[in-house]
Amino acid sequence: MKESIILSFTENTALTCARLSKILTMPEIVNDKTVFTLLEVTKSIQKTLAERYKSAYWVKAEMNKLNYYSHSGHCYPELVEKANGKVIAQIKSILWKDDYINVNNNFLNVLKEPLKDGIKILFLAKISFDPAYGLSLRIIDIDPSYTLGDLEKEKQETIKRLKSEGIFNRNKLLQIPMLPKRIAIISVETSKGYADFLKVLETNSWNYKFFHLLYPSLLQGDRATVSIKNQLKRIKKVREHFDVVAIIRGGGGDIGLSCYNNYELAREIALFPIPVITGIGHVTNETVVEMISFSNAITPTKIAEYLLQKFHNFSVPVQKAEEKIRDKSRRLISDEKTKFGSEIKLFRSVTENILIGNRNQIKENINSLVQQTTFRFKNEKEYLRFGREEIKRGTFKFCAAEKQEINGFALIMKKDVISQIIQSKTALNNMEKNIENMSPQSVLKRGYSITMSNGKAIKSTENLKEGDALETIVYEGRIFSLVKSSIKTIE
Amino acid sequence: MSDIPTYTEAFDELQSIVSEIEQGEISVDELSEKVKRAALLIKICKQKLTSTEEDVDRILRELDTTTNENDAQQNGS
Amino acid sequence: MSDIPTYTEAFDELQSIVSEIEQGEISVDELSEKVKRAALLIKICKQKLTSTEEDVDRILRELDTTTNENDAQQNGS
Amino acid sequence: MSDIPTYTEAFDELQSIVSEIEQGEISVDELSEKVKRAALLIKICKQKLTSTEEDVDRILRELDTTTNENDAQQNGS
Amino acid sequence: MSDIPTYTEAFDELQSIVSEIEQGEISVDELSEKVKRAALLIKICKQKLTSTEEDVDRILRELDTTTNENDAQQNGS
Amino acid sequence: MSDIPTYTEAFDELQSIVSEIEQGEISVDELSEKVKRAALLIKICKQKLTSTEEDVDRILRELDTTTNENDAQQNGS
Amino acid sequence: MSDIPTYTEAFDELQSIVSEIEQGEISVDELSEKVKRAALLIKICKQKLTSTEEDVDRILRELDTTTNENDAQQNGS
Repeated sequence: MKESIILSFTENTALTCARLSKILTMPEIVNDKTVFTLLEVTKSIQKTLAERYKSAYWVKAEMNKLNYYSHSGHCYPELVEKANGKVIAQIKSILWKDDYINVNNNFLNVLKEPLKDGIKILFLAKISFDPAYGLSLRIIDIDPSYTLGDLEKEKQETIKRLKSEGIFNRNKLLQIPMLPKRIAIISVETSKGYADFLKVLETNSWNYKFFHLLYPSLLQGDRATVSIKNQLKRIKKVREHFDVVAIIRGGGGDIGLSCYNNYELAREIALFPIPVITGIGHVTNETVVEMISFSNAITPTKIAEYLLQKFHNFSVPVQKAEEKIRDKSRRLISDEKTKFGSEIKLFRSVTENILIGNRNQIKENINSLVQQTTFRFKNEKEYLRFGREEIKRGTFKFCAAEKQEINGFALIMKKDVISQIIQSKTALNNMEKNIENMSPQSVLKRGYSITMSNGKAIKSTENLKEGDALETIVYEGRIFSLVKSSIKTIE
Repeated sequence: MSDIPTYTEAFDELQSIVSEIEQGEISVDELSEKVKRAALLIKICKQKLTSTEEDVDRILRELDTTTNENDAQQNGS
Repeated sequence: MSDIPTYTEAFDELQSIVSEIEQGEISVDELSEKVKRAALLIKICKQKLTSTEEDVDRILRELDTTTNENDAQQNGS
Repeated sequence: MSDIPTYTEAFDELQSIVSEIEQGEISVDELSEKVKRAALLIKICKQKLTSTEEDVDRILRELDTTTNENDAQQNGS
Repeated sequence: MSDIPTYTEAFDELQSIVSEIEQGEISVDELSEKVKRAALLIKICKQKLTSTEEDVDRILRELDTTTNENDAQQNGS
Repeated sequence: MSDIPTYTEAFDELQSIVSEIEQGEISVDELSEKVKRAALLIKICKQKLTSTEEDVDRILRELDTTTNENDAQQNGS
Repeated sequence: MSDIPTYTEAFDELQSIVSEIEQGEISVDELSEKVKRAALLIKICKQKLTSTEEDVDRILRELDTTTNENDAQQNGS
C-alpha cells in the first residue's frame, strides 16, 4: 500500500525501475534467487533518487496535516493531492525546525495566519529517501502568497455558496430585539476582549442591566471552527433565553482568522435563529463570518457600545416619551383650561349682551309708554281746552248772530213803522186835499156856482117855470133871482 | 157817532166819502155835509197817527237806550 | 202774557210781528201796541242772549277754577 | 245722569255738543244748559285725565323704584 | 292671568300694549288699566332678566368657589 | 339627562349654547334654562378638568418615584 | 389590556400615545386614562432597561439535559 503510493507519486515509473535494477548490482543468490537486503534496496533507491532528483522542486499540494512537534520543533506535514474528493497522490514530508520557523513567520506576515492544517501550499522541496524513514519531501520553503490566494479563493467560494444558497443575508435579516440584553457570549474567559466587553457593559453609567452567559470557545485557528460551531449548537438549544450571540475575540492579533471564512461555520452563523454579532478584533480584510453576521464590530468594546447604543435607542425615546407625556398632558390640561376659561368668558359676555339687549328693549318700551301716555294726555287736554274754547266761541258767535238778527228786526220794524206812519200821513193829506178840492167852497172859488130852488140844487130845466125864485150861491155870496126862461141842453 | 171811530174806521169812512165824492154820487146838497164829515175824520186820523207816531218813537227810543244799557233793567224783565 | 216767553217763542213772535209790519198788515190802530210788544220781545231776547253769554262765561270761568283745584269736587260730580 | 259717564262717553257727548254749538243747531234756550253740560263733561274728562295721569305717573314711578328692589314682590306678581 | 306669563308672552303683550297706546287705540278709561298691566309686564320682564342675570352671576361665582373644593359635589351632579 | 356627559360632550354642548346665545337665537325664557344647563356643563367640565389634572399630576408624581426605585415592582412587569 | 404588554409592545404603544398626545388627539376625558397607561408603559420600559430576569442556572440545566454529546469538544478548547 505504501509502496503503491510511493510509486504512484513518481513521475516516471519505468525509469525508476530501471534505476532500481542498476542499484541492485550486488545481490545475494539464494535458491536461484537474487536476494537483496532491505538496506541494499533502500540504499539503491536512495542513490537512484538522489541521482535523479538532484535539485529542489516547486510542488503544489494540499497540506492535510502540519504535524508540528513542539518539543523538536520539526513538522511532518501530510501532503495529498485530491481529485473529485479522492486522494490521488500522497506523500510524507518534513519541515525542519528552522525552515518551519522561517516559513511560519512568512505566513504570519503575509497571510496573518500561521502555517496550519488543511491549506494548499506551494512549496520548494527536495525529494529525500531515507532507508529508515522512507520517502519524503523535505520542504525547504513554502510560498505564502500561493496559500493566500487559495485561502482567498476558499473565502470567495464560501461567499458564493452562501449566496447561491440564499442564506448570505439570512442572519442580517433577523430582527434584533429592541433591547438585546440577553447575550450569549462566545469567547475565551481569560481574553482581554471578553474582559473589555464585560467592563463596558457592566459599568455603564445608565445602569442598564444585561444578562450574559459565556460559552467558551477557541476563537482562532482551525479548531476554532468546530469549537464555535459546537457552542452555537448549545446556544441554539436554549435560544429562547438569548436575544443575541456575541462572538468576541480580542487581543489575539490578526493571526488564525481564516477559520471565519469557513463555509460550515459561516453557514451555521448565517442560519442562526438569533442575531449573531461579531467582534473579532482585527485590522485585515473582513472575514465571511463578519460579513454575514447580523452586525460586526471591530472590537469587543465596540460590540458593547453597539449594545449600549441599542439601549440608548430604546431608553432615549422612552425618556422623551415620558417628558412629552408630562409636558403635553399638562399642556393639554392648561390649554383646555384656557379654552374653557375663554368659553366661560364668552358665555358671560354673550349672556350679558342678550340681557342688556332685552333690558334696552324694555327701557325703550317704558320710554315709549311714558312718551305715548304723556302725549296722549297732552292731546286730550288740548282737545278739552279746544272744546272749551269752541263752546265759548260758538256760543258767543251764536249769541252775537242772534243779537244781530234781533237788531235787524228792530231796525226793520223801526223803518217800516215810520214809513207806514208817513204813508198814512201822506194818504190822509192826499185825501184831505182831494176833499178840499172837491168841497163846494173850492169849486165856487173857481167860478162855479150853485143854483137852488126851494133849497134844492137845480140840475135840469124840468120842473122849473118862469118866475120861480132862485137862489144862487157864489164864492163870495148869494144871489137871489127869478126865472125868465129855460132851455134844455142835454137830450 | 158819539164814539170816536178807530183810525181804520175813520180812514175807511173817509175813503168811502172821497170815493163817493169822486164819483159824483154826492149831490151838492149833501156835499158840504160830507166834506164836513171827512174833515172830521181826517182830523181823527191825523190825531191817531200823531199819537201813534209819538208812541212808536218813544218805544223805539226806549228800546235803543235799554239795549245799550240793559244791565240795570235786566232783572225787571 | 204774564209768563215770560222763551227765547224761541219771543223770537218767533218778534219775527212774525216784524213780518206783519214789513208787509204792512198792521193797522195804525194796532201799530203802537205791536211795536210795544216787539220792543218787549226784543228786550226779552237780548236779555236772554246776554244772560246766556254771561252764564256761559261764568260756567266756563268756573270750569277753569274748578279744574285747577278739582280734587274736592271730584266725588260730587 | 246719576251715573258718572266714562271718559269716552263724556268725551263723545262733549264732542257732539261742541259740534252742535259750532253748527248753531242749539237754541238759545238750550244753550246755557248745553254749555253747563259741556262744562260738566269737560270737568269729568279733566278729572278723569288728571286721575289717570296721576295713576300712570305713579305706576311708572313705582316701576322705576320697584325694578331696583323687586325681590320681595317677585312672588306676589 | 293667575299664571305668571313667560318673558316672551309678557314682552309681546307689553309691546302690543305700547303699540295700541301709540296708535291711540286705547281709551283714556282703559289707559290706566293698560298702563298698570304694562307696568306689571315690565316688572315681570325685568325680574326675569334680573333673575337670569343673577343666575349667571351665581353660576360663575360658584364656579370660582366650587372648583376649589368641588369634591363633595362631584357625585351630586 | 341622567348620565353625566363626558368632558367633550359637555364642552361641545356648552359651546353650542354659547353660540346660540351669541347669535341671539334664544329668548329670555329659554335663556335661564340654557344658563342653568350651561352651569351644569361648566361644573362638569371644571370638575373633569380638575380631577384629570389631579389624576395626571398624581400619576406623573408616582412615575417619578417608581422609576427611581422600581426594583420591587420589577417582577410584576 | 389585562395582560402586561411586553416591553416592545409597551414601547410601541407608548410611542403611539405620545404621537396622539402630540397631535392633540386626546380629549380631556381620555387624558388621565392615557397618562395612566403611558405611565405604566414607561415603567415597564424603564424596568426592562435596568432589570435582568434570566436565570443562569436554569439555562445551564436546560443545556445539560439536551447536550451531553459535546462535552468532549468543549474541553478541548
